[in-house]
Amino acid sequence: MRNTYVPYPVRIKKAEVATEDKQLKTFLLEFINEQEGEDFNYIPGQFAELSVSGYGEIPIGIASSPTEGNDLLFTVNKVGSVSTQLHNMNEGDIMGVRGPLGNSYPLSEMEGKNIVIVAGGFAVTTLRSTMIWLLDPANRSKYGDITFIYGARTPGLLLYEEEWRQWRESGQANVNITIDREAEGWDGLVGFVPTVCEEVAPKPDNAVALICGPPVMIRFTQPVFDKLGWQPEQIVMSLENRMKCGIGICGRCNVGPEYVCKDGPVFTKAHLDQLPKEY
Amino acid sequence: MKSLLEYVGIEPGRLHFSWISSAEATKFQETVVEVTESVKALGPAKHMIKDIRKVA
Amino acid sequence: MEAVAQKIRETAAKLLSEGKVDCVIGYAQGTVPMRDYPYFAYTPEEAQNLTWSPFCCNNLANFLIRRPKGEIGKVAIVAQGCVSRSIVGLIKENQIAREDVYILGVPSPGMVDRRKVQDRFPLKTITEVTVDGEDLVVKGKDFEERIPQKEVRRDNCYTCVQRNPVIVDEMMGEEGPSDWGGNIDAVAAPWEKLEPGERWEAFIDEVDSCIRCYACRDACPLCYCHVCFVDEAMPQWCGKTQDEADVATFHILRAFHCAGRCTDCGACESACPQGIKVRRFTSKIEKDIRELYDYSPGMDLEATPPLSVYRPNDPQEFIK
Amino acid sequence: MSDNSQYQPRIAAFLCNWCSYGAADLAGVSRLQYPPNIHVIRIPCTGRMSPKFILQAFRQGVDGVWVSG
Amino acid sequence: MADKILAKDKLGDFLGKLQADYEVYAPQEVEGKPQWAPVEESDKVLWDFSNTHTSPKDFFFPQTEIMMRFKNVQDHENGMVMEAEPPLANKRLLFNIRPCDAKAFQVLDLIFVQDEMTNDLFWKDKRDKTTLVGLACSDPCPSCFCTSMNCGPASTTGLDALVFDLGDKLLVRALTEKGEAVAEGLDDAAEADQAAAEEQTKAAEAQISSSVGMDKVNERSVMELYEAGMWDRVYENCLNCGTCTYVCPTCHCFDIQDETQGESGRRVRNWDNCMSWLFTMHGTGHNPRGAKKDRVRQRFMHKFKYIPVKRDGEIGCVGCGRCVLLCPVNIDVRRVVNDMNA
Repeated sequence: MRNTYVPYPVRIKKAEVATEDKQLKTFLLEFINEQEGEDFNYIPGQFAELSVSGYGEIPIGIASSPTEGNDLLFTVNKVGSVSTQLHNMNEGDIMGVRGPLGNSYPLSEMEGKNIVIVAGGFAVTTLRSTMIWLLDPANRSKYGDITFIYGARTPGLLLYEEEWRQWRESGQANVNITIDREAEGWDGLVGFVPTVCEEVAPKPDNAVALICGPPVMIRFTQPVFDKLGWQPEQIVMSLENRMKCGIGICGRCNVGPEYVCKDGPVFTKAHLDQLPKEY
Repeated sequence: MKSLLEYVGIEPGRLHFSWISSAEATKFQETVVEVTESVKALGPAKHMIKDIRKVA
Repeated sequence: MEAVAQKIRETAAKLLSEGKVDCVIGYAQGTVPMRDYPYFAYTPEEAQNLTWSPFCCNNLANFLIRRPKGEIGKVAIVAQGCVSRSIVGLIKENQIAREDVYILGVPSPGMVDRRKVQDRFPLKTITEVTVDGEDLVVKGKDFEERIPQKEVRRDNCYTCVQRNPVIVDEMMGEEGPSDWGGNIDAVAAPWEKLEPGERWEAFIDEVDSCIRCYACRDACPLCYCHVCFVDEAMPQWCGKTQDEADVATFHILRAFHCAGRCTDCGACESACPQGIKVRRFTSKIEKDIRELYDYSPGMDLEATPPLSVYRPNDPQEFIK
Repeated sequence: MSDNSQYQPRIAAFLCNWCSYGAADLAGVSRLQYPPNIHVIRIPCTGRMSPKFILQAFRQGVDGVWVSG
Repeated sequence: MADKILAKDKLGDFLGKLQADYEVYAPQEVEGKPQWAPVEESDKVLWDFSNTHTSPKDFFFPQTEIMMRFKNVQDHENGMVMEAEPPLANKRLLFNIRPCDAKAFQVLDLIFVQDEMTNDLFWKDKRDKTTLVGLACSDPCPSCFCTSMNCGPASTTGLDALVFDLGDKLLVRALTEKGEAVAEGLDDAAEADQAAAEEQTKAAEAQISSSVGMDKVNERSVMELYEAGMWDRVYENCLNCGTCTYVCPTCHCFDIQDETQGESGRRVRNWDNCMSWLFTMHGTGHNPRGAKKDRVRQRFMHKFKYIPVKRDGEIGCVGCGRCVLLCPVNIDVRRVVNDMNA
């Protein structure tokens, strides 16, 4: 039986700085043993532990979609010792990946419904995964209208620009990208995510909203959705807490009885209302 | 610090303090010799080393 | 003893009902023998739970600092000699303001080391211990015995040089003789007697049962750093494993951080679940401080701590 | 380390930028010979020195520590 | 399964035989305290003790456990080597383990081994290779409250065999196949001996003086308990040290750290505890359980509400009473649970 604490070896295929403040870097990882890549079955919303030998592991949401092949995409914020070391690594370097971990967005329950995706800052990662998955020809027809709302502080901090431009052009989704303040060369929306949500005003009928972003954004987006008549059951959020084991044992990421790493990270708003606010 | 380390059993000759002005190149050289000799006389350190090869 | 407890209750109730303080920190009787615990009384009724006994082994000064600012206004605190010295230390380190603390002074009777009592009845379960004058009455399932308190006091209480509080707002009993007559310098730093070659072994032998629970640190009124060096991750000074080097680093550095500040209250030793003699490290440092600088922490609000001031005649024999 | 005369200790030397580090520099310029066992760590001032540094050096396996202001 | 009998003076032979197949450990007097140690002489094995000073959980979940070793090797096809630590070499037998401690392992089994992903092989390997022979409690101490925690002085959960101390002889009750293997070759017990064992258990149960109520804790919702006013007082004198968690047989939180030396390194896990401020600290500086109150509440809620909710009513406490005795500030779990239940 496989020891789930031992990571799969992967090679950094591509590593590029993703934002102008150089805080975010996007890594494309390829499995060294092809079979392991085949067996790494994940669903958008799940995360993995990126393992840098000698430094430790960090839980990061998977930004790629299983529809894109076996390579995994991660966008990592430089915060602690592991992520700093990861930022120092180059293409061709070897590291480890452990996963896939956690639950996922309820993609099958969402079938037949309209979907609203709200993302703020670099929390967009697992939602990128979701968008790619939804827009895949094999899946697109199963879902209704797709609205994508994404905001960052400045244009230079927006991730995956090429992709959301393409989603917009393809007309398969209603794509709304916003920045906090006016900036030179930006002709798109300006304003905070909650304000844009108010303007776009997604209808709650037969719909599901996936919201992921910094706590401030969530705090102000919540009332907007309430006002538009959304029920807590329709709102799905993704949490993050400090994690170590990633498999529901080590005891630090729990929010009440639920372990964010195993029972989460995805919870409905209705569920979260029943839990302590320990996140 | 020196006193405490000696108290728990680190040999006195392993830790040295000195004052050398930037003009005292000779004193520097002499002190290096002295420190090195002192540590050499003690042999390799046995305590306080974190050896990860050991099975915990 | 009971008279002191009664006085504490009365004074606490008075202070609380007059609104002079918001809270009285004292001790209440514990649920297991020989373990009276820190208790916070907010109302005159709660003040009736306060007690005073030879089982009050925690240093209450600890609770003056480890709480978010503003959560609590003015407090009264029950303080014997060592606790008052810790309070002096905290005032000097600007952790608390003198006017925010109302000190209910008590002469220390010398606290009982419950491990010494337990050691008299190896593997037996003690169900009840009561104080009867100078004796303890120890009861278990099939035994009952009297032990003179003076045989089972904590080590630091034998050599206490300051049983009466240094600073006080109101005394809760007659001041007693100031010290127990033990000579701290004779027993401090026991390993100095060992050959240098034997010391490391003695040291490791002492700490090898350490479970790194940090009770010694957390029970100590000096260890108030927001991020302790053992918790620092970038860089990591002290590994988190049970390796000899990691455990040794913790104990050496913790002792070192208390240099010139430790009042020898013994809270660390009383807190340790494994019975490690933590004072073997701190007593060495404090002995050095006494010898080098002729200074004992917490005795005087005006004195300058030796390690925070430079004097041209500071000892420097260790520097070449 | 079979032969003790062959034994070369490793010594971490914490040198003050303004004093001993300068002296080391001068020693080099003056072509003074000294043993190569010391590994110099320049610190901005001996006031930066911390007992943590000494313990960390020992933990990482040095045989001696030398602090010089 | 039939009860067997073993004369106490034959214990040496009995344990000697077992030592051929197992590493045998039992509580013995170490530094004046009952503690676990390898059995060298059978007459050192303790019979009259309340419980070991610390819990035997480190047999399965050592305080420091190496998980894997790694080495960066350029010529290896993977560019580096990552190797999990090898499994246990020998079978082990814990003799005279108290039923409460054994019950704790059964609770931990539910957490360490859940499904394909949550499958802690380090834990499982040690569990599989260890046989637990329990010693029924004949003289519970005043801090025990096992009978309130789905456990008891002669509880058999988690054990492979249970021994009753009947003075000059021992009644050995095999409970599993592993236990049968241990009891093999012993004579059958007489009915009178069985009756004596029953008698002893009843007497022990009656002797347990503390009980705590769980009925209202079970009824109340997570949020109702979480928001209860009692937490405002429980945490006051807590030092936030880790004593209670490290002596607890069911506390199982850990931390994972990498350590390196040159090119090679190891990944180790160490016990960690929810009392630590660092435990839940995010990289961003946000801390979901930043206040002492949150952390103290977490420990009790986890044991008495979160685990029961998730694990079909199993309680994350076995009532061994160690934390009651060792807490430096006497935060008595019995009092806390009774407050939760009030």
